[in-house]
Amino acid sequence: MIDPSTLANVILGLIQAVLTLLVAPLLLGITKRVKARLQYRNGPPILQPYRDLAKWWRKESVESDAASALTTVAPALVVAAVFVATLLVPIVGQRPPLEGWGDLLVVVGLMALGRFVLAVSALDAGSAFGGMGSSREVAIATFVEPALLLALVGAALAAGSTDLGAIAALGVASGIAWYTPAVLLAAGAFAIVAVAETGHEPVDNPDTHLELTMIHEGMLLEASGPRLAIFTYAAELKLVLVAGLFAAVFLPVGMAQDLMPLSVLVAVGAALAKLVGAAVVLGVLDASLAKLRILALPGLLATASIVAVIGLATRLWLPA
Amino acid sequence: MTIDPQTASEIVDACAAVIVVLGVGLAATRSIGRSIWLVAIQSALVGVAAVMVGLATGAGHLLIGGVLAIGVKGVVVPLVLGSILRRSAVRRERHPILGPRASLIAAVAIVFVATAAADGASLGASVAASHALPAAIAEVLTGLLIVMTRRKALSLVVGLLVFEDGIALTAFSLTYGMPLVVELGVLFDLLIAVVVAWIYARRMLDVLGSTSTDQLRSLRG
Amino acid sequence: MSIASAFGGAGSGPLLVAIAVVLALATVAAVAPRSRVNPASLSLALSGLACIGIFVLGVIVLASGTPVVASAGDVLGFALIDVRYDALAALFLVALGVAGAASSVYGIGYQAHGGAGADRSAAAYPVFLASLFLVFGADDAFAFLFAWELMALSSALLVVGSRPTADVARAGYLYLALTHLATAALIVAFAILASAAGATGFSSFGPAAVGLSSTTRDVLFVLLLVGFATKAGAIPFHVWLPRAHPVAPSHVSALMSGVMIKVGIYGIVRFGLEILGPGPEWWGLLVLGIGVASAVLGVLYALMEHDLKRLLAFHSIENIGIILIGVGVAILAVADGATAVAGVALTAALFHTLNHALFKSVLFLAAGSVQSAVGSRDLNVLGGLARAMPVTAIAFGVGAAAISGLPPLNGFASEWLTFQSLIGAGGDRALSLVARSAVLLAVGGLGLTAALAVACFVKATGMTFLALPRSRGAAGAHETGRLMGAAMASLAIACIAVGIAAGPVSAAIGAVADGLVGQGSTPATAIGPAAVGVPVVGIDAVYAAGRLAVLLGGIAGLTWLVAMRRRTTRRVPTWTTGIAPEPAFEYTATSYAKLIRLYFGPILRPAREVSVELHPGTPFPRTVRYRGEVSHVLDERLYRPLHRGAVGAAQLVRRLQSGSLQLYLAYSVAALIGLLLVARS
Amino acid sequence: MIELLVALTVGIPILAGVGAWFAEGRRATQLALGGLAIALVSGLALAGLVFADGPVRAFGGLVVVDAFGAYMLVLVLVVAAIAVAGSPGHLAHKQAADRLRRHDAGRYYALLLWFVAGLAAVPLLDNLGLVWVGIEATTIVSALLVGFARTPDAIEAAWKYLILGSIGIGFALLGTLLLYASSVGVLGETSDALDWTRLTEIAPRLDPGLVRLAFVFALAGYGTKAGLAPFHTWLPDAHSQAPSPISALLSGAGLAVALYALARFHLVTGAALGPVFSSTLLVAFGLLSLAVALPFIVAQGDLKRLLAYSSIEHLGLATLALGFGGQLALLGFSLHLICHGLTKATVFLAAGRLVAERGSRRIGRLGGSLVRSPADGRALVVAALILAGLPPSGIFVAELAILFGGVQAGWGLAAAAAATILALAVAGLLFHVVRVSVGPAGPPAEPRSSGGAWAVLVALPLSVVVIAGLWTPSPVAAALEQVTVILGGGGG
Repeated sequence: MIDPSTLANVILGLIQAVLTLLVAPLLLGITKRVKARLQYRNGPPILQPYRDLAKWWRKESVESDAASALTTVAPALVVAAVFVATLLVPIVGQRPPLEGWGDLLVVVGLMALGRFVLAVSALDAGSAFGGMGSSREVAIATFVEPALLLALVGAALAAGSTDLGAIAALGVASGIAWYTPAVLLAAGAFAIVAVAETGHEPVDNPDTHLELTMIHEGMLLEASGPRLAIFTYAAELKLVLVAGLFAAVFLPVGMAQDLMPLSVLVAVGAALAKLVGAAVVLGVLDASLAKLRILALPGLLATASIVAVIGLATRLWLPA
Repeated sequence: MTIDPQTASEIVDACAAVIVVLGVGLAATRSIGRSIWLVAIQSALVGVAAVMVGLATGAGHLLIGGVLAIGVKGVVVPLVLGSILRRSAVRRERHPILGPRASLIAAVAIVFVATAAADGASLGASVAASHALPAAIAEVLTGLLIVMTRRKALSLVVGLLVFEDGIALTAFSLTYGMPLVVELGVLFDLLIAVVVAWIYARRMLDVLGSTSTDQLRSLRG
Repeated sequence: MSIASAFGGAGSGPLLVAIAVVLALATVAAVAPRSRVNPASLSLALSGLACIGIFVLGVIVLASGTPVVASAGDVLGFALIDVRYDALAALFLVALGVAGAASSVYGIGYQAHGGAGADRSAAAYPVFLASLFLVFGADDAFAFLFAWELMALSSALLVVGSRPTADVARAGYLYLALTHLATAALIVAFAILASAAGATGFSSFGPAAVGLSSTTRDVLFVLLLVGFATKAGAIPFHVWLPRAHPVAPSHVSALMSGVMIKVGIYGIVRFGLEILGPGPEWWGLLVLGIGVASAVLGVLYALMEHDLKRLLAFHSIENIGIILIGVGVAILAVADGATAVAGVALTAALFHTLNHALFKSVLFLAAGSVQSAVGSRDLNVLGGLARAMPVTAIAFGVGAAAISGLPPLNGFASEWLTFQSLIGAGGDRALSLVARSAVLLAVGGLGLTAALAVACFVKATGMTFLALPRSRGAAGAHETGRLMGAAMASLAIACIAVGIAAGPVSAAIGAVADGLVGQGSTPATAIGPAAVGVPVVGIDAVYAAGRLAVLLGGIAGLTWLVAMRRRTTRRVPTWTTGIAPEPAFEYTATSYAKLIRLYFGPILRPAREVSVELHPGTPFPRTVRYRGEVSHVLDERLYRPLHRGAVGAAQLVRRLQSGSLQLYLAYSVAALIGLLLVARS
Repeated sequence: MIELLVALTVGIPILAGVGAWFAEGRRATQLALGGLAIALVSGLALAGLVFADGPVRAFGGLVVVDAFGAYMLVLVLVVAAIAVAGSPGHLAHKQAADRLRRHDAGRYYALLLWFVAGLAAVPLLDNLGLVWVGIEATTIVSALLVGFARTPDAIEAAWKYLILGSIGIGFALLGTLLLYASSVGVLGETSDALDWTRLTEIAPRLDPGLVRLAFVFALAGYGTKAGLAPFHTWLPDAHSQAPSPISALLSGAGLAVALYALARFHLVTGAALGPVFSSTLLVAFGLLSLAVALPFIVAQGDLKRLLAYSSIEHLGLATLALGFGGQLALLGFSLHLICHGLTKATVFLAAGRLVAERGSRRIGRLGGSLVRSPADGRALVVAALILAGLPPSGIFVAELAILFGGVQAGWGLAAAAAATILALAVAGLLFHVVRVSVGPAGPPAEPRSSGGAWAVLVALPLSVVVIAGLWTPSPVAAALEQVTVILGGGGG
């Protein structure tokens, strides 16, 4: 007989896993739909991403004859890294499905793993676009990662723990008091880098295949069939991850602690609401913002780091 | 004959006085030949002083040392130097680094400095500090002055000799001379030194064509 | 003292003797006349054997917890060999053993493959190993300096080799000269400690150091830091490193980068932390600053390199920086009595030291294979080697992932601990606000470093092993020798294994670290399923490397099976807008780093010149030449002017020897007058 | 017995020299080698006796040899052996280049032997006046040797050496006089009033003022001979222009002997005034020499001058050690002086051969020597690494001992400065050595037979120095102990 809290955690974890896996393409659809509407277009149906994935999945796989075995395994590695990362973030339940397997630093590390594999495999075919996308991805990441860490560390200090479950729990417990200046500034910083991390305007344009502008799509240019499907799915899953991470740390509301049907329902609803909200916001951004020149990005992203640092400073230097 | 120490030191003082005058002359003159004979006389006087003191105190080693000094420094050395002088074309210190008047003034100044220094010198009561000490110091300094301000090899040797005379005189003024072995050794070394100088002066004439030390500036850094 | 009498009590005495004998034999073998068996190979094989012995010794000491003591050799009453291998030393012995064994095995194949070091200069290799072995255990100032200088000399000889080109000779010279300057600082520091202690034994230094005035202690700390940071290649004392490491034979580069520069870390921990004990906060802040600067600048300069081994050399600077961050936090925390944090920080530092020894060795060895297969280290003429040299490629890939700090490999584990220590210190009220702010800023710096490292190794891996070969040499390359492959593979596996076993490993290291910082018996740091927590101000996160690795592998494998098995895969030329693909279309190492070069322009101050040559009478270019280079601030703003100034001053002083006899006399007389005045007064 | 040994050690070289003067070619060589062999054996025997059963007196107190003297004797004779053994090769090359007159070989050996005799005599004498005579004699003889080549440069060097040396040595004579005066004040005009044995006994009763002056003059005088800055100006010229074996002897033994005389004055002064006065001056001038030598080493274009300045540096270090005092530093001093002698003598021989083969002493034109003339190139590199104080070598241990001892004796700052200067000097020295050994190759070398004899001649001293850095046999250790005891003022 295993103790109920563990059981609850396992079940909530399963629910979260299924939910995230199912909902990921939907978010992309929503984003695109919102963007289209704001541009007075009809836009694709919300479920289009599912159809795309299915279509690609059925196609044969076409690889470059210059490519090595890496090309074949890369997609699997990327999606695995991202998915495992989501399992370390409490989205439905208040404790992460894989509680005790890793903290926010591990989440960041897994994101880096995914980025590494993707960027390397983009060089495999020897296409100029792959190199371009890859180099841009890693260059931008050099500004994203510090900001991300600083923002999360701000929250971690507030909670006295880097464990996302603990952070979320403290957030829930302290209610409105959670939103100290430090945490608010950290949230701001995180929001900025989240856009970059998920590849939306003003950093990247998910719809373009114009070599001058594309970043993420550039890396996928040589991918086709099931590999393209997996890469795209990984990208969609990453949006869930980032949104979930943001929600867990800076918007910890409505998460379930037990298996009471009501609380589970509330939790699922809340989770969905947060994710969809994120998708909508991104859509709005896509529609309303122009893409920044790639040389102007450091300005934006460095701002995030600075905001985060100010957050830390307020935590240290302001009388608590 | 015997002379009491009092007189002995008077004799030494007398010689010292003459030696100082000669030193000033040496500093002033530009003729190398003259300077050679001046230094010869000077050296001889040091020897004479030694002999006198030797007679006075009955210290045999002073007699021997003095006689040898007269022989070596007063006779042999001048002859050796003279032989080079005869070979070399230039027999005057043409462009000394310090002109004759200037060196004259310097020499005189040296005498006063020496006197002052000797008075100030804390040589302790142990020594019967005679008046020869200022003269000795003056000669040492004059020797250095000559070596530092002349260009001709011979003049440098002359300066060296004056320097040596100064030291010898110091020996008398502090302690009536040094143990005989040392005296002899010093004399012997001095003699060889002059001979070697003679050898090199000849080589300079053979290889470089003159004894002017101005060509001797190729080794630098 | 005779060798026989040296091992009273110590159980591992025979092992020590065996190691010494084998190394001696290896040295002799190298200079032995060429017989049926190649002397260099024999020497290397023996060296490898000795390294295994060293590894075993280290493990024994760690397991038993009782130090191994020995001493031999006697000059004027000073023991030249006077070693005491305690737990701290044992950690470094383990690193030395693994890296040394692999490098030796690799070396056999390497020099058989026509690589360098196939001549008498190979005799320096066992000596180098021996000096490393001695320096980690030295328990006496003389013995330490003896081993230390021997290490410098032998490694310099290995760098220079027997038939050096002018550049190689210059690199070796610069290395030897700088490390010798650093030694001067150490000599003075040791002398001060020795005169305070009245003995040259390190055991007596600790008590003596306590009694010294705070000013003296500060001076000592700075002297020691300068001395050891130079050996470690930390910025701003790094100039020799990127020059010396690339030109050495690769198995030597591996040892230098993997182990030798760690002697600097060892020294800072041993003397700055253990012997000097708690000091003012600024000691720690200084080390922390050096660490951050080395980490960020090191990786930035590495990104700008397209010489594979130079790139790796700059990464050594980066990793030394990461290690120093840990050490700095430890010193800082000890200064404020926060021993728990200090324990974590020091564990992180020592753990990363071990990890770096592993992955930097494998990277250098792989680079060596690439060089001997292609005949060049220039990323811009490599490429497409993955299919020709799979073992090398995979080994390099693992090393790259590890050094980029990616889970679940060993690099991530130690960087994770470093982050934990930073956050812990940042939240610890025992530290001053300034210290906490600095520590938290360091989080950003470390994050930046990690991201840049990812960028750099994506570049290095991709440019070397992927896409189309960029030169005939790269096209004709093929895998190099079994031995070399085995050496690389074993190191790569070690990287994975240590990464997965991060829990127990870090627990073991943690015990040592806690002993050094005076933290209680309970290991302050244990990561992995076993322990429920890192008691750093309540950060109870747990990183279950093993389970994560399994899960990752499982999901990835599953996806791969489902997606790729029994699929028809069509292989076609890469789509290059319709024309036949050429290597010329690919991104080069230079172009790949361009965006970062521009982003970090203020630091790198890149200079580029493009010269276009037109076909006569037409607007069409015949050739376009591009030259781009970044300027190394410290080299140009600090060292070059310093060197110029020094030589210029020397030239001026030489004028004093003007050749004028009269002037010379004037010097003498002036000096004499001065003396007389002294005597009179 | 003692008388005989002394007579052999000093007399045989003189006689052999006389013989060589009139001999020619091979006979002269044989005379030189034979004479020196005898001197070496008897000298070592004498030293052995002294180390075994304490100081010895001979010739009615004219000769007194204590451990320090014996140590110096050994140093002189061993270095002399290297120099003489290296001479035939040198002369042979001159012969080949036909720059040798009929009697030159004989004259060369004669002067060389007399030079050796003078150097060997100095540490045996009790009377400081005679010590002075001996050193002055060596000055004059070596002056003839320095100018042996008869080139303009050689003549210039010799001339400067002669003049500056005589003036300097004159100062030393004044110093001796003043000391004599002070002791006469105590003992009266006795013949032993200048014996350092007596002087150390009666030191406390000497007139301090006179002793101070005496030491100052001795420092200037013997400092000139020992190449202490700023009295060193003759040294680089003489050591670089002299025939290489002579350079070896001058650098290896000549300087050391002058330092010996200075050390005797230092001991008397210390006994009279307490250690502070003379020690401070020695430390000051040792440091000054180090500091002055540095820039000339860093920016040097001439190989032999480079080595000469390195000698100044090392003698400065030795003087520093003498000034530091204290068991450890003095132990370092005694080890350092002889190791430096051996190494410097060898490296001068190697450099001489290199210069002869490549026809230039310019470092810029000697490049690639490791390839062009491997034997000498290798010897140069190894010796340079030893001189740089890298282990394993006696110099490494000695330098550590000196620096540690300095700090221990309370000279922390001086030791720190010395350590820094030494390291910088190493950087300079190695820079030039790298250029010579593997730098851009200069004009091709005339291949020259480097026979087994040459290999031994180089390998033997260097390996001795290397071993000295790994292990000191107990008798050697004991001998050095005795030397340090004497230098520590523990007994004369």
